[in-house]
Amino acid sequence: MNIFFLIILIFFSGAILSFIINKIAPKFSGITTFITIAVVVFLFFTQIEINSITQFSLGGIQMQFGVNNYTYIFAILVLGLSLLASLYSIKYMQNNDRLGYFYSNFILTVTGMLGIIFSRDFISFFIFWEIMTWSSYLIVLYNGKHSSKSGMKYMIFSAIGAYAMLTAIVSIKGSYGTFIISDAIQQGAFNFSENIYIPIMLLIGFAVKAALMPLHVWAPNAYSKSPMSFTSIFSGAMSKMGILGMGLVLASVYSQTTNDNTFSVLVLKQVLGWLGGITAVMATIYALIQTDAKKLLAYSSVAQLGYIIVGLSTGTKLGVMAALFLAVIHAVFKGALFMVAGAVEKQVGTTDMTKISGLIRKMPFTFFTALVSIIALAGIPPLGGFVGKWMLYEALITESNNYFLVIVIFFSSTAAFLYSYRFLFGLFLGQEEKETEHVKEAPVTMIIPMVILALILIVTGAYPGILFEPIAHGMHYLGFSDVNWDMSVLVNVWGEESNMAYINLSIGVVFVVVFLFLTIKGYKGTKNVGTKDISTSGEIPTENENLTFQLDFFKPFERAAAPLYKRSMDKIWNDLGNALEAIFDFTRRIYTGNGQTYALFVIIFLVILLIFKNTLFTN
Amino acid sequence: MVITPIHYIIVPLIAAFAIPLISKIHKELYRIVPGIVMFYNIIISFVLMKEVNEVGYISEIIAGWEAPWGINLIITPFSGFLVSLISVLGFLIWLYQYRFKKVIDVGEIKSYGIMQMLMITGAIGIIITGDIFNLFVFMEIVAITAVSLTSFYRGRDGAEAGFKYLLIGSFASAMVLLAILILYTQVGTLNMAEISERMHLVPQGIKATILILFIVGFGIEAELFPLNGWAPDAYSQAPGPTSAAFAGIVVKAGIYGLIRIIFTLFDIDGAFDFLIIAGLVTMIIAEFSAVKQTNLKRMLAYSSIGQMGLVLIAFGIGTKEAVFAALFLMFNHAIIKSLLFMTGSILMYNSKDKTILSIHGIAKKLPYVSILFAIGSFAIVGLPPFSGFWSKLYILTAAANKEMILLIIAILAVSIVEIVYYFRVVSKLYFAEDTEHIEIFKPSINSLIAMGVLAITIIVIGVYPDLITGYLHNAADMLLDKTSYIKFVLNNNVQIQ
Amino acid sequence: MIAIIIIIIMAVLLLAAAIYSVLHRDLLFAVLGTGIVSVILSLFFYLLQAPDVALTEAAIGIALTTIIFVITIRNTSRDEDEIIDKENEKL
Amino acid sequence: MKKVLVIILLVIIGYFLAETFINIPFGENRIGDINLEKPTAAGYYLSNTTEKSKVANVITAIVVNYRGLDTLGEVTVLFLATTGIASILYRRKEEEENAETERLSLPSSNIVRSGARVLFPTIALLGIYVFIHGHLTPGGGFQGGTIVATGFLLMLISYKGFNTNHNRMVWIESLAGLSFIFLGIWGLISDNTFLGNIPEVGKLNSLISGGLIPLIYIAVGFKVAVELTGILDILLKIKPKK
Amino acid sequence: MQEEFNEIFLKYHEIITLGVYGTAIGLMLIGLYAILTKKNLVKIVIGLSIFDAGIHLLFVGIGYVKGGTAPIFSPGYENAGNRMVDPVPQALVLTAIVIGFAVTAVALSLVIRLYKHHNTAKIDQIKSLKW
Repeated sequence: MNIFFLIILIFFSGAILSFIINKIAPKFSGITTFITIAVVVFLFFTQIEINSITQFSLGGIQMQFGVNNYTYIFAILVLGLSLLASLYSIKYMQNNDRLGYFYSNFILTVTGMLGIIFSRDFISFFIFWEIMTWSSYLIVLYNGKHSSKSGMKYMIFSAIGAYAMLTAIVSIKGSYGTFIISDAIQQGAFNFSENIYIPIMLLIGFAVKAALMPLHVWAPNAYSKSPMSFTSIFSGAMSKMGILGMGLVLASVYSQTTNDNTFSVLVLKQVLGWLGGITAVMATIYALIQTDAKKLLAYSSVAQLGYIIVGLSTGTKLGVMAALFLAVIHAVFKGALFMVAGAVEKQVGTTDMTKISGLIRKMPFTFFTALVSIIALAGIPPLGGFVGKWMLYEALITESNNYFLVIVIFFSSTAAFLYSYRFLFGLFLGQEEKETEHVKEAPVTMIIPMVILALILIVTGAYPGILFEPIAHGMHYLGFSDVNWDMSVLVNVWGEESNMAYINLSIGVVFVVVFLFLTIKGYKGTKNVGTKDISTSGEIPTENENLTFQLDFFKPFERAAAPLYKRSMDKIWNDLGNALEAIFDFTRRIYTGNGQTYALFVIIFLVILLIFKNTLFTN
Repeated sequence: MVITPIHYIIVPLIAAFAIPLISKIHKELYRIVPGIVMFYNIIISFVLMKEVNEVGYISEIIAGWEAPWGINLIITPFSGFLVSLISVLGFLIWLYQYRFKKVIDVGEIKSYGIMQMLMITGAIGIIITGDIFNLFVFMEIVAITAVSLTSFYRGRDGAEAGFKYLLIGSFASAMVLLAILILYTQVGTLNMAEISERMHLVPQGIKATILILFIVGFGIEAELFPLNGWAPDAYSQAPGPTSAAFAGIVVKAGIYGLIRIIFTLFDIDGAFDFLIIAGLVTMIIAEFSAVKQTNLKRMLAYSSIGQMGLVLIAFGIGTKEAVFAALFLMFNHAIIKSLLFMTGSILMYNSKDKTILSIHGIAKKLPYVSILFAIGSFAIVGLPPFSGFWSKLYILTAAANKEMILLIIAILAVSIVEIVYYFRVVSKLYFAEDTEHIEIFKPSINSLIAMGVLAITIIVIGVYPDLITGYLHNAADMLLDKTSYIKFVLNNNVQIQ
Repeated sequence: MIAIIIIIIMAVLLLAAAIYSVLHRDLLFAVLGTGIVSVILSLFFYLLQAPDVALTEAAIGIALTTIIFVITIRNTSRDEDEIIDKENEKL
Repeated sequence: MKKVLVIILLVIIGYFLAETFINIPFGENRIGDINLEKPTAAGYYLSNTTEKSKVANVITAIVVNYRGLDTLGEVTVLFLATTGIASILYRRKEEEENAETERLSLPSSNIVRSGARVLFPTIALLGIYVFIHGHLTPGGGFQGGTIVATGFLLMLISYKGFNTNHNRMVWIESLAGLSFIFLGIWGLISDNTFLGNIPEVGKLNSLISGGLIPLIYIAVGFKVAVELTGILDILLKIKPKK
Repeated sequence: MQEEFNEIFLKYHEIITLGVYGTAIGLMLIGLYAILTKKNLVKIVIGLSIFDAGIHLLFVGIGYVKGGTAPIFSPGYENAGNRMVDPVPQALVLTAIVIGFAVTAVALSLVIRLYKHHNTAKIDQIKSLKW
C-alpha cells in the first residue's frame, strides 16, 4: 500500500481507536495517541523519500501526494512538535472527562497538517485544511461554555479564510483547468500581470491562519482558551501552515515579476511588510498588559508571526531565509513556552501572574525551559531567536532597504523584552506566595518534552547549520538558488562558523552551569520578603499603583499607549457582527405569520413576472 | 410477475385500501404494512435501475394505449435516480418512525402510516409520470397528504400551518391547472414528450405566460422565495418524520417538476437566468432568516429553503457539470436534511421549552443523537470529509468555468452564514452547562439505525464520492438531451444505449 | 333570440351571485350565493355540451359543497366580522 | 389601501388572461380531422372509442380507460381527504366523552322524516342507475356516487338516530378501491398493461359493453359514495361550540 | 335548447365568447379578490371554490366546438365523431371538480379546528407562527 495513504489511514484509525478506547479505559487513549503519532513519525522519516509523487483521482479530480524539500521543513516541525505535545498531554490531560473527544480531534488536527504537507494539488490541500480547521475548532471548544464564544470567532474567521482560498482555487480551475499546484504555478496562475485576485485571495486565506493584522482577532482567545498541550502545536505548528502557503504563493509571485506588474508586486511587498510590522507592534503592546501568562504568550506568538510575515514579504533570499528560520525556531520555543504555562497551570491551578511567583524552587526544570525559551524569544545572542532576527534586520536593511520597517520591528522586539521578562519574573522569580507552598515539579512525562525542546533550542543556537541545511534546500525549491548556509549572517558577525559553534556551545555550557549554581544556591535559606511589598525610597507605594513586575509595572506604559488600547480591532469586528445580526433579524420579518400576506406575495410575484414576461423569457 | 414502474403506484394503493380491512386482524399491521411497501419500493428501484443502466429509458404505457394517447410512465436515469433516492429515504423514515410512540402516537391515529406512504407515492408519481395532467393529480395527492400531516398534532399551531400550506398549495394547483389548460389549447395534447415536440408551434407571448404559470405553480412546491411563506411553518409544525419527508422527498418532487418543465418542455433561454436570480434571492433571504431562529426545526426549514435555492442556481447555470452538481446537491440535501430533521425533532422534543436555548449540554443525555446531529450540520455546511463538500465544490467549479466569480462569492458568503447558525447549535449541544431537562425520551433502536445509516452514507460518500458520481453524470447527460427523450417516448422501440 | 338573452342573463347572474357571496356579511347567505353560482355553472356546462360535467357540478357543487360550508359555519361563527356572537358571549 | 393594491393586481392579471384568451378563439375546432393518420389526442379518442373499447360515452372511456390513472389518483385523493379530515378533526377518548356528540339535524318534524324516508331509496336508486349506465349515458361513477351520498346526507340530517355503520362502510370502501385496482391488474395480467381493457365483451350501446369499463366505474361509484358519506358523517359529528 | 344554442352561436359569436370567457375570468378574479382581501377564513375558502369554478368553466369553454354535440355516441349517432366537442377537457374538469371538492373539505375542517383553538376565524388574528 502506498505510504502516504498508509499514514493517513493510520491517523484516522488512530483517531477512531483513541475515541473508542476512552470508552473502555480512559487512561490509555492518550497513550494510543502518542503511539499513533510515533508510528507515523517513524514511517515518515524511514519510508518517505523526498520528491516522490503519487497520482490518484477522487471524485473525478486528479490529485497528487508528495513531499518536497520545502514542505519537508514543515513536516519535521509538525511531526516533532506533535509527538512531544502528545507525550506531554498524557499527564496534562489526565483525569479530565471526554478524553476520547480531545484525543481523536488532536490526531485529526495533526492529520490535517500532515495532509496539507503531503498534498500537491489544491483540492486535497483544501480538504485537509478544513479537517485541520474543524478538528481544532472542536478542541478550542473543549474547555466548555466560556470558550464557545472564542471558538465561534475562530471558526468564523477560519471559514472566511478557507472560502477566500476556495474562491481562488475554483477560479484557478476555471481559468487554467487544473488543480495541481505546480501546473497552476507553471501556467502563471500566480502571475500578477495575468490576474491579481487569485493570489490575493489565497494570501488572505493563509493570512487568517497566520493571524495577520486585520484577521488576527481570533488568535489570542483561541490560543489561550484551548488546553495548553494542544496550544503548543496550535500556535507552534498550525500557524506555520499559513506561513507555508504564503511562502509558496509569494515565492511564485515574486519569481514571476515582470515589467508590467513590478509596481503591483512592490505594493504587495510594502502592504504585507507593513501589515506584518503593525501586527508585531500591536500584538506586543497588547501582550504587555496581559496579567494571564497564557494570554501573554498568545499575543506574543501573534507578534512573532508578524516578524515571519515581514521576512516573507521582503522576497529576498535573506529575508525568506530569516522567515523560515524564525518559523522553525518560533515553533520550538513557543511550543516549549505553552508547555511551561500548561505545567504551571496543572501544578498551581492558575496562570495569573499576579497571584503566583517564586516557582523557581518548586519547578526548576520548568523554569529552565522557560528561561531558555524566553531567551530565544527575546532574541538574546546565544540562541536561535537572535540569529533569525539578525538575519531579518540585515535583509530589511541591506537587501530591501526598508528602514522604517526596521525601526518598527526593532521597537517591537525591544518591547518583547519587557513582557518576556514579566513572564519569567511573574511566574518563577521572586518570593513564594502562601498559595504555592504545596506545589511540586510537574510529572516527568511533562518535563521530558519541555526539556527536549529547550535542548533543541540550545543546540540550534550552537549549530544553526542544522536548521540552515533543510531550509536551504527548501528555499532552493522555492526558486532561491545557490542558498548555502555559509552566507548566513553568523559568518559576517563572528567570522568562521565552526568556531562560532564552539563559542555558542561554550556560552551555552557556562550558562547552564551558572543556572544550576544559582538554582542550588537559591535553595539555601534566604530572607523572605513578599514580592509585592516593596518600598521605593522609603515611602510605601499605594496599593492602586504597585510597580512590581507582577502588578502594575506597566501601568505608566499602559497610560502612555491608552489610545491604542481604546479602539482595538476586536471592537470593529464586533460592530460589524452586530450590524449583520440586525440585517438577519430584519430579513426574517418578511415572513409575517399572516397567510393572506403570503398569498399576496404569490400574486405580486405572478404579476411582476407577467409584466416582464417579454423581457425575461425570450428565445 | 415482472416488475414495471406501475408497481410504484399500485402496490401502495392496494396497501392503503387494504390496511383498514386487514388491520382488523391485528392493530400492529397499521404500522408494519407501510414499511413492507416502502421496502418493496426499494426492490422496484433496484430492479429498474439495473434495467435503466442497460437501456437508457424505461417507458410503460397504461391501459394499452400508445404514448401520445394514453398515460405513460417513464423512467430516465434522472428520474430513476430521484425515485430510488426517495424510496430508500421513505423506508428509512418509516424505520425511524416505527414504534415512535412519543412523537407520533400511531396507535391513536391509525391513518398516519397510510398518509405518509401515499405522500411518498405521490412524490414518486410526480417524478415518473410522462403526462402533465397526471402530474397535476399526483401533485394534489401530495398536497392533501402534506396538509393533513402538517396539522397532524393536536396543538393549535399545527392547524394554522396546515391552513397556510393549503391556501398557498391550492394557488399552486390552480396555477398549474390554468397552465395545463392554455397549453392544451395550443398543442392539443397532454403528453410531455409530444408537448415539447410541438412547443415550437406556440407563439412567444402565450409560451411565456404558460411558463410563468408553471413556474409559480411548481415554485410554490419548490420553495422559491416569495412563494415559500408556508414552508417554515409547515416544516416546524409537522411531526419529525414528516418534516424529514418534506425536506427529503416532497421538495425534490417540486424541484423535479420545475426542472422537467424548464428543461424538457420549454426551449426558452431566459428561464435559466431566471433560475439563477430566483435561486440566489431565495438562498440569501432564507439563510439570513435562519440565523436568529429559536425553534430548531424552523431553522432547519429555512436552511432547507436556502439549499433549494442553491440547487436552482446550479440548474440555472445549465452546463452538464452544473446539472451534475445540482443532482449531487439534491442527493446530499435529501440525506443530510432528513438526518438533521430526524435528530433535530428528537432534540426539540427533549428540550424544555422547545427552543434551541434550552438544549444546553443535552449531549450528555443523548450522546448518539447529538453526534449524528453534529455530523449532519458539518455535512450541510460543506466541510470535508463529508459529502456536502463535494456538491458545493462541483457547483463552484461549474460556476467558475462560466466565469461567474460574483456568484461564487455570494454562495460562499452565504455558507459562512450557514456555518454561524449551525455551529451555534452544535456548540450549545456540547459545550454549555446542562440545564435540567424534562424526563429524557431516548429514541428506540430502530430510529438510531435509520439515522446511523444516513450518517454512514454521508461519511462514505464524503470520503469516496466516486460511488455515485459516474451515475449522476449519466443522469445529467440524459436530462439535457431531450430529443432522445421525445424520440423514445413517442415511438417506443428506440432505446438509447 | 331567447337563448342569447338567457345566456347573457345567466352570465350576469353568475357574476352577480359570485359578487354577492363574496361581499355579503352573513356567511350563510354567502354560501347560498356559492350554491347559486354552482347551479348556473352547471347550466353553462349543459349548454356547452358537457352533460357529465354538468351532472358532477350539480351533485357536488350544489349539494355537497354547500352543506359542508353550512356545517362549518355552524361550528364557527355565522357573522363574517364575528360581532354578533362576540356580543352573545358578552350576554 | 390593501384593497386598492389587490384590485390593481387583479386588473393586471385579468388583462393578461384576456390577452392570452383572445388568441384562443372560442368554439374553434382544435380537434382537427379525426380520421388522420396521426390525429390529436381528442381526435383519436373520438374516432377509436367505439371500435376499440365499445363505449358510447367517450368521456367515460377517457376517464376510466385512456386516462384511468388520473381516476385512480382522483379516487385516492378522495380517500386521502376522508382520512385527512378524520385525523384533523380527531378527538381523544376523553374529549370524546365530555363532548356530547349530537349531530346537526333539522328540527325533526314528521313531514321531513317521512319525506326523507320516501326520498332516500329513490335518490339512491337514481345514483346507482347513473353509475351503472355511466358508459352509455351522461354521468358515471362520480356523479352517481355523489348522488347516493346526497341521499345519505338527507337521512343523516333528518334522522337523529340514523347512523352509518362504520364497520360496513370500511368494508365497502376498501373492497371498492381494491376491486378498482384488481380490475386494473386483471388487465396487467391479460395484456400486461395496467387497466388494460377486454373490449370484446358485449356490443356497443348495450348495458353489457365496454369490457371492464363499466365494472371499474361501478367500483368508483361505490367508493365515491362511501367516501363522501364518510366526510359528511365526520363533519356532522362535530360538537358545535357553545 | 342545445340545438338553438348551436345555431344562434353563429350569429352572436362575440357575445357568447364574452359570455363564457368573460364570465370565467370574472369568476376567477372575484375569487382571488375574496382570497386576498377577506379576513374571514370561510370567506377565503369560498373565494377558493369560486376561483376553481372559474377555471372549470374555462376548461369546458375551450373544449367547446362550434356546432358540436356532446361526445356520446348514443344510438343512431354511431359515426358522429366529427361534430363532437372536445371530450378531453371535460374529462379533465371532471377530475378537477372532485379534487377541488376534496381540497375544500379539508380546508373547511381546518377552519373548524382553527376556530376551536383560537376562538376566531380571522386570518390576521391567527399568526402565532411567524418570523
